[in-house]
Amino acid sequence: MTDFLFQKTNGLTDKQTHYCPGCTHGIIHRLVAEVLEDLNVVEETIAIASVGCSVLSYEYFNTDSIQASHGRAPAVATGIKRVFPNQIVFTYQGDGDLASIGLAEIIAAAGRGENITVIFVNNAIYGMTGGQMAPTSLVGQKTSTSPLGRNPLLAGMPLKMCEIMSQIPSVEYVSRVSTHSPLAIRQAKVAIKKAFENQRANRGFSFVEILSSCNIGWGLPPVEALKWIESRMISYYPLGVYKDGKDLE
Amino acid sequence: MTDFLFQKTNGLTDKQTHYCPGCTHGIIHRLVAEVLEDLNVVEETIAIASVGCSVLSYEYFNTDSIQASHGRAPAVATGIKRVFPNQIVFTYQGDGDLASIGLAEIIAAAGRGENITVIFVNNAIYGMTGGQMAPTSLVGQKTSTSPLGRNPLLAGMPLKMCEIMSQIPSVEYVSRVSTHSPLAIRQAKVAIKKAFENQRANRGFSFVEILSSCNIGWGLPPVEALKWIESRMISYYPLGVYKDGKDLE
Amino acid sequence: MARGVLIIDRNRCKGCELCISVCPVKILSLDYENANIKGYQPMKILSPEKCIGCCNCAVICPDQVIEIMKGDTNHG
Amino acid sequence: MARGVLIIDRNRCKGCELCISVCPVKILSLDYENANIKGYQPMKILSPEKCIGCCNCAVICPDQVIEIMKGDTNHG
Amino acid sequence: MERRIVIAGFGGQGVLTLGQIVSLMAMEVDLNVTWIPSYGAEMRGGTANCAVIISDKKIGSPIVNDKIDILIAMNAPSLQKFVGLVQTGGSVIVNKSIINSIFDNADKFIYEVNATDIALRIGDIRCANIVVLGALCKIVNELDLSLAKRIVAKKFVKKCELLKLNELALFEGFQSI
Amino acid sequence: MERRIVIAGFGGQGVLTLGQIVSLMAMEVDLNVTWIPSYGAEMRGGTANCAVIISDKKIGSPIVNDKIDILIAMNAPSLQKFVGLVQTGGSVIVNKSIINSIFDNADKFIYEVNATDIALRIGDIRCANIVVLGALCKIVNELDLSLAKRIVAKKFVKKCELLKLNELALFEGFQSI
Amino acid sequence: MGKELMKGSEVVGASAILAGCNYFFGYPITPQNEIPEFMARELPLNNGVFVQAESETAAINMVYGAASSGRRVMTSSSSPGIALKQEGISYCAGAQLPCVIVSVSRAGPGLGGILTSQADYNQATRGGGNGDYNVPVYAPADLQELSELVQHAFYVADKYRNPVMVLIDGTLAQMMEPVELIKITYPEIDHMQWSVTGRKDRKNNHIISSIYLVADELEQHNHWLSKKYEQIVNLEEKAEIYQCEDAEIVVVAYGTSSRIARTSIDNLREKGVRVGMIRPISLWPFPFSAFENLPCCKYCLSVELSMGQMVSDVILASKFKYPVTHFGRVGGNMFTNSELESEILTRMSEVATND
Amino acid sequence: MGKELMKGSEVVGASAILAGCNYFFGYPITPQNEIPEFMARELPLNNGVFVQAESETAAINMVYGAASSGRRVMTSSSSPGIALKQEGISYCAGAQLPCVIVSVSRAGPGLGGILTSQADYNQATRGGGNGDYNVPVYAPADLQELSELVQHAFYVADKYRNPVMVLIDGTLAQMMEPVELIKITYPEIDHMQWSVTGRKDRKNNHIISSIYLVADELEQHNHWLSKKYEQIVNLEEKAEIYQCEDAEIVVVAYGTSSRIARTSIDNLREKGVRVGMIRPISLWPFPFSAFENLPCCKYCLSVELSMGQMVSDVILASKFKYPVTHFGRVGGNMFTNSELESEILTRMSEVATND
Ligand SMILES: Cc1ncc(C[n+]2csc(CCOP(=O)(O)OP(=O)(O)O)c2C)c(N)n1
Ligand SMILES: Cc1ncc(C[n+]2csc(CCOP(=O)(O)OP(=O)(O)O)c2C)c(N)n1
Ligand code: SF4
Ligand code: SF4
Ligand code: SF4
Ligand code: SF4
Ligand code: SF4
Ligand code: SF4
Ligand SMILES: [Mg+2]
Ligand SMILES: [Mg+2]
Repeated sequence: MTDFLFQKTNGLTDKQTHYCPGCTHGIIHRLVAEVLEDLNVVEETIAIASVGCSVLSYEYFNTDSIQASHGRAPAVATGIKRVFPNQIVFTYQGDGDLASIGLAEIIAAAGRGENITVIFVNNAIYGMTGGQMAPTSLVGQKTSTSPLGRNPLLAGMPLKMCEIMSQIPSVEYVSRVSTHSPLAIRQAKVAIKKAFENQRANRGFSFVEILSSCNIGWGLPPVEALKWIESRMISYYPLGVYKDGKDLE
Repeated sequence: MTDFLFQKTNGLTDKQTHYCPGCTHGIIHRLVAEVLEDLNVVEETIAIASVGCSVLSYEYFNTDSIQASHGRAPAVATGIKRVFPNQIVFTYQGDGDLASIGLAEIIAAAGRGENITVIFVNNAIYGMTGGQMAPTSLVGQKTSTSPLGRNPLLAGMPLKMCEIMSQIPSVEYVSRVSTHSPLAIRQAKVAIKKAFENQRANRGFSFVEILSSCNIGWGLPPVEALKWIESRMISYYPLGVYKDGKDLE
Repeated sequence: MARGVLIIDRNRCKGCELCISVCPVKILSLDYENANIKGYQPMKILSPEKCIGCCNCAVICPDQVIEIMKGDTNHG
Repeated sequence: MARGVLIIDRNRCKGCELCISVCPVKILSLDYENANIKGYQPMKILSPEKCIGCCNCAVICPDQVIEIMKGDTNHG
Repeated sequence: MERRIVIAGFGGQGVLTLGQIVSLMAMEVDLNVTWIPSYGAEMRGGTANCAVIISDKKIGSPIVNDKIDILIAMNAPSLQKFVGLVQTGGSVIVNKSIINSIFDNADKFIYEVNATDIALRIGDIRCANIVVLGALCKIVNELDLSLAKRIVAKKFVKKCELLKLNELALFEGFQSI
Repeated sequence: MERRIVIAGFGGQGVLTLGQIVSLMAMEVDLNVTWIPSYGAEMRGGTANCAVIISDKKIGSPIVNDKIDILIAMNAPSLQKFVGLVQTGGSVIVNKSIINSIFDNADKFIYEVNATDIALRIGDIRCANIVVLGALCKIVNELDLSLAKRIVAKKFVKKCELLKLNELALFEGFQSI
Repeated sequence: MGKELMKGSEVVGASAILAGCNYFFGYPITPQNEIPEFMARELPLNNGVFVQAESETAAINMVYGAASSGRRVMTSSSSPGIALKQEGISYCAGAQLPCVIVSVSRAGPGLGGILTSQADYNQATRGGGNGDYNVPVYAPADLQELSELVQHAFYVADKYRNPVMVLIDGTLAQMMEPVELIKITYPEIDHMQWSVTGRKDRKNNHIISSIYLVADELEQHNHWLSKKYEQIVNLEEKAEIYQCEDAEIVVVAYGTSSRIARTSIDNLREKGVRVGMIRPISLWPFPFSAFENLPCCKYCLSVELSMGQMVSDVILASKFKYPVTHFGRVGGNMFTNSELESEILTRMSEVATND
Repeated sequence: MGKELMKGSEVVGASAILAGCNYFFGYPITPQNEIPEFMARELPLNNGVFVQAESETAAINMVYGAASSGRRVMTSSSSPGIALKQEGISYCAGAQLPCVIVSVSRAGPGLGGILTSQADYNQATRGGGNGDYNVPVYAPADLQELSELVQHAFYVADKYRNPVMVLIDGTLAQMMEPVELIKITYPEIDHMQWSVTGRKDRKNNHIISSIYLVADELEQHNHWLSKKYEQIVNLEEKAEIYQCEDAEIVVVAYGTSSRIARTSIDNLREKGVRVGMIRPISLWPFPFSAFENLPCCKYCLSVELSMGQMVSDVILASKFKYPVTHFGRVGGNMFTNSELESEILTRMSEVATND
């Protein structure tokens, strides 16, 4: 009998992704799918795809899915979760989606303490629309709408979502992880697992921010892009658990 | 020559307000107006009125004004401030306006570090529409949409805006004050003044949360309502300066 | 004796009693006899001479009803 | 000798080189000679026997190209 | 037959409730009825009013902005505001206790009821609206005092003390004109 | 006179730029011209293509989804995708270096250019598009080699080394068919 | 159950619950606050869910999420709030999600006023979201009909897998009338084939989406939607025709203004004036067929509490066979019967002169 | 300046700057990303301001704020993004703020696809915001005209103190054509009487607002707005009439589809077919007067990249004097000249048979 050291997860369909070569969206998809499989909830999960490069993620997650309008995934998740409180519902959102147009929805859903899991893919750019500045783009980062680099005097300093989310009383769990190395990826999986376990245990709103690369948007080769996460992003977006347990009154 | 110990401010028009008897919106109007007068900027100020009981505040502030759509005052303020960077621009927003429908706009404007002043009137309810639950309504608080009292299992725990705002790197100043007593009101004025001084000195986004009463919405006589602020609100919404000075990278 | 002299814009008053509740010397009351133009029973001052000029009443009044002049402290 | 045996789904590979960059024993490379069905130069393994089965490559691959079986450690 | 009734007063005087009771009474005798509050006023704690239309035909607009048949004015501003819209031959019930305005009453029937005083005397100022209801029963054929009693009883079924007061109020109101 | 040109290839092959150069050339000789990229493809780093129409009349749709006069296929998938839309008597310039597919060419003029090879030989693989431009000048009356030189020079004015390479590429392309 | 004296807003809520709607997502706005308030009170008693959304935008997207389950879901709002829902409604239509949106219109544009208005006819019937889609719109004129149409709206939404709107105005929402709440029985519609529930032991994943990146697929989808809309046009027109057989002048009015109009028609009929009314009950599909048999019609008056929006549908319906003009009051004002009657008489005399 | 080869999106930006627009607020969405990108690059060079808003909703409200200054302000977006702006546009109209909104439509409904489409005709011309308001909508067919109409839009916005929309589709935004950027001179319009600047030494405060709580005041405001709209209808209709003198079949098409149509008409004319075209340049006001002189018209074909939206305006314009039908492709597909020509010939033969 042969044993696998690493095996494809049945949390994903067999469909090949449309992502650019080396895009870490693919890694994050797999991590989420593996967690769903590990927790044995693939068949009770409803994924909420958002608008961004991951708009078609409903073709990859081997679950029932709803494709939400730009920024509103947490509201859509609220809708279906309130109908099926025992199913596992998660949103998968980019930084433009969650930290720009969808700020109200993410904070309000967290405020209500919806028992959902949010996978927040922070790649510091609008990938899908061709590399515009995101709220999370770093100071000095050149994008198609900050051609001279993000100027904090005009566009402010990048938003730190974990720091914000952890200030919301009804939030259960907030963690920031990364995808820049195998070790970071393994740690990311631990956080994602925790976030889904919380939901299964009815502990409430869990939020995992995952630093991710957009080599195309950043204009870097894939391997260089991972280095950019490590050298540039992590210092501004420190990894770690920001919150574990609701604030009680 | 007679001296005044207390004199009406020319920062307000002479128009009588439409507020319910004892509504502290009136006090906050006066404080803002006094500060504008003290700083001698009444004639260079543009007030942004929001949608809430204070929707007509443009009739009371003795300044040019723009009435903004519900929740979008920070975006409107951004628009006019970017045209007139040397004028004083402030928004005057309720908790429904700012902490519910307008969450994205307030956080994004703070994220950009707009050089504006935000007066956030937290009365833990939707006053104008007749007393519905606000994101800031206290746990157990009875409102017309939480007839049995706010249930944190369904509606989450109240949002704490100062705590959230102070996590935004480009924010300069965050303070929470109250209107429940003459002392508190005097302290509130200090915070408001600081918030406008910051703007005048180009220091950036300043945010003052003011605990305010809605005796009608709360179903209490005005004097009791002030006591309710003191006894119930302040313990959940501690007063004080939450941030003074931007986070530098 | 009065350190403060209140000027009351009676018709602006909405009778909310906030001023009354914060006057340290308890010299304010509603005028239960006469409604003002808006139909409210407005605030009135009972013992003007006892005013200590603390301005609490004016500071808390939401409706710009009260202005306060310095009393004739020379005679105090 | 190999602790891990890679099963490579060649036609899924997009040639991003992430796996190559994280293999501690540097046994992975792109196949510069043959493009796969998608037109990418896919990853290939140079010295399968040197694989230590660390799974780094599979863990970082964004495209589910790699599965890894336990090598025949008995013979190791 | 169509009766266009406007009931107006201060916020706390129970004018909306009075309108609803009248509407319920009309329903009991199988008449069509509409009730609508004025919800336009921004001023809180100001005046409140509602319009009730009772008819044996289908009712068109529930809003009464002209041709009032019966005006119930619980305070002076309300009287002022609406009395001009009362049609010739119409009736005005005036809460005499707190209204002493003078108005042109040449072509109308005026009924003065010391509603607030009576209510106070009975023991609860909040009964003033029911006092007026008593009076109304006297001048409107379709609205019968015993019916009023029944409806009021239903409406206040949970508040026993109030119920007895209200019965008294009804009776006193009926007697008062 | 109307020429409907489709230029297609991989993302990095400069097909959009080539289309723009052709458009600029047409402008110089006072022809009407439109250029449009296909922006529908979601797949990044996949194929890219643009359509250029040159005409002495007002140009209708800038989109060329049928009746291609000239197809420039820089890689195999592009050839496959578009060759069926080339009209009878139309021309196909094929980047022979990397295309060896077989296709139905009965009613078309086929020009094979080893564009990538030539570019590599000249010294920069990115010149392959300019090699093809040279060839294009040979088969299109309105597009003159010297004009091409001028426009390419303008377009790459800031990148001197590239400029010289490009001149060479143009020439070699022109000679290649 | 017998008749009860109910407020329009409460009729909306109670009828929705009667129709099996257990999920409501809304946001306060006058003059429809009593709908979410009713739901906040009543739904929990029925094991239902009320969520006060953070905005109208969020509310319609919660509806989108909840409707993906195939259950009956509702939201309500008023003019500017409906404007904020337009993207979400377009999404619901694109993803073919049944749901009911109650629009209580107030006076506009912008913040406008909170009084009654019918100036959101275009907003309701022409969308405002993007793309080719339609939303059936029902406009009751009294509270009994409101109760029926709310239930009907759920049925139509389910039948066609499409959002359906019930359009009333501040007057209908705020007024009380005797209403008998009667549960209407409709054919059962099974949504198991498409609804998102978690895969369970199904083989295929169910996916709710409105994105079609390949033009041919989107075109096919558009044609499929259009076919549904055609079917709705053919089957779902609703109108009341009142006294039109011999009418020389036909008033077209819906909702609150049709109430006033009916009285005026009765009044004028008593005087021998040959006037009638077409009362559109479905605004989309507009009841064009109701105009097919107006043998004596010489003039058509589109009566709306707007500056004239429905009037263009009435002109289309008239096929230019007789003149059509608009009459109305706006800003929260309502025309009186005498205003309307004098307008009708003026138009009547014009027609007579032209004869 | 001479002609330059420019992309539609860049023409939008460059022409706005030429018109004195120094303030742009936008949010990314395909296929109009190149507009904000151009503005982000170019405006700072002109001391102008580019702000990437957090959403389309925020962008239109920034426009509302900036336009309160009386300066020229613009935003742009595409289909679902325009839907999100509807409330804000209604506010701008209500508060009488001049501003320009560029709508680059893509295929819908919902998220739909990113390819070209004209299915946002209703969205543009019927609002979708609340209340009685109108927005002039200009639909250029080539990039030179785009440059002119963008400038014209600012003028019309200023002249009437109203938002104005320029509606193009993905094709026009993405294509390149030779364009000569020519600054058009218009009469100067002074906004000092109402604009918000800080009071300074003025006596009265300037206030921008769309709220009117008293019905009579709002009614008066509505009438004032309507008067403006009437004036616009009377003065601002724009259309090109092409080969219609003797045309038996008239094609009505705007924007991209009119380009295709023109070619087909030329092709058919060569074959002797009497076909012409009305090309609406202003979609609202719809150029009804262009239809007044079609002496030979027996058939009208509304050609759109939608399932049929403009067609109802064309029917209104036809006054039912000849049949009107719709022809189009959707989902991002465009009809070819041969598809259109065969449609025209089919209709032509129908007409002939009926004769
Ligand atoms: C209402 C609306 N606005 C804008 C868009 C265009 N749009 C599509 S994806 C996207 C942003 C994607 O960025 P992000 O969320 O960071 O995801 P990424 O592609 O980087 O993974 C935008 C603005 C849209 N589809 N809908
Ligand atoms: C888009 C939109 N949604 C809803 C409303 C209705 N509305 C008016 S004021 C208000 C909330 C007011 O609450 P808050 O902001 O707390 O102010 P307060 O009245 O308590 O001072 C709402 C929801 C509106 N006018 N516009
Ligand atoms: S554009 Fe960026 S985020 Fe999108 S698929 Fe490519 S690399 Fe990934
Ligand atoms: S409702 Fe509340 S907030 Fe509004 S004016 Fe009255 S007391 Fe103040
Ligand atoms: S100033 Fe002080 S002492 Fe005088 S009346 Fe006011 S509160 Fe009382
Ligand atoms: S606080 Fe002002 S409004 Fe209230 S009672 Fe006193 S004087 Fe009157
Ligand atoms: S498992 Fe480890 S050693 Fe083996 S190929 Fe992969 S990365 Fe290299
Ligand atoms: S990481 Fe995966 S996709 Fe990338 S080269 Fe390696 S095997 Fe191929
Ligand atoms: Mg991103
Ligand atoms: Mg509030």
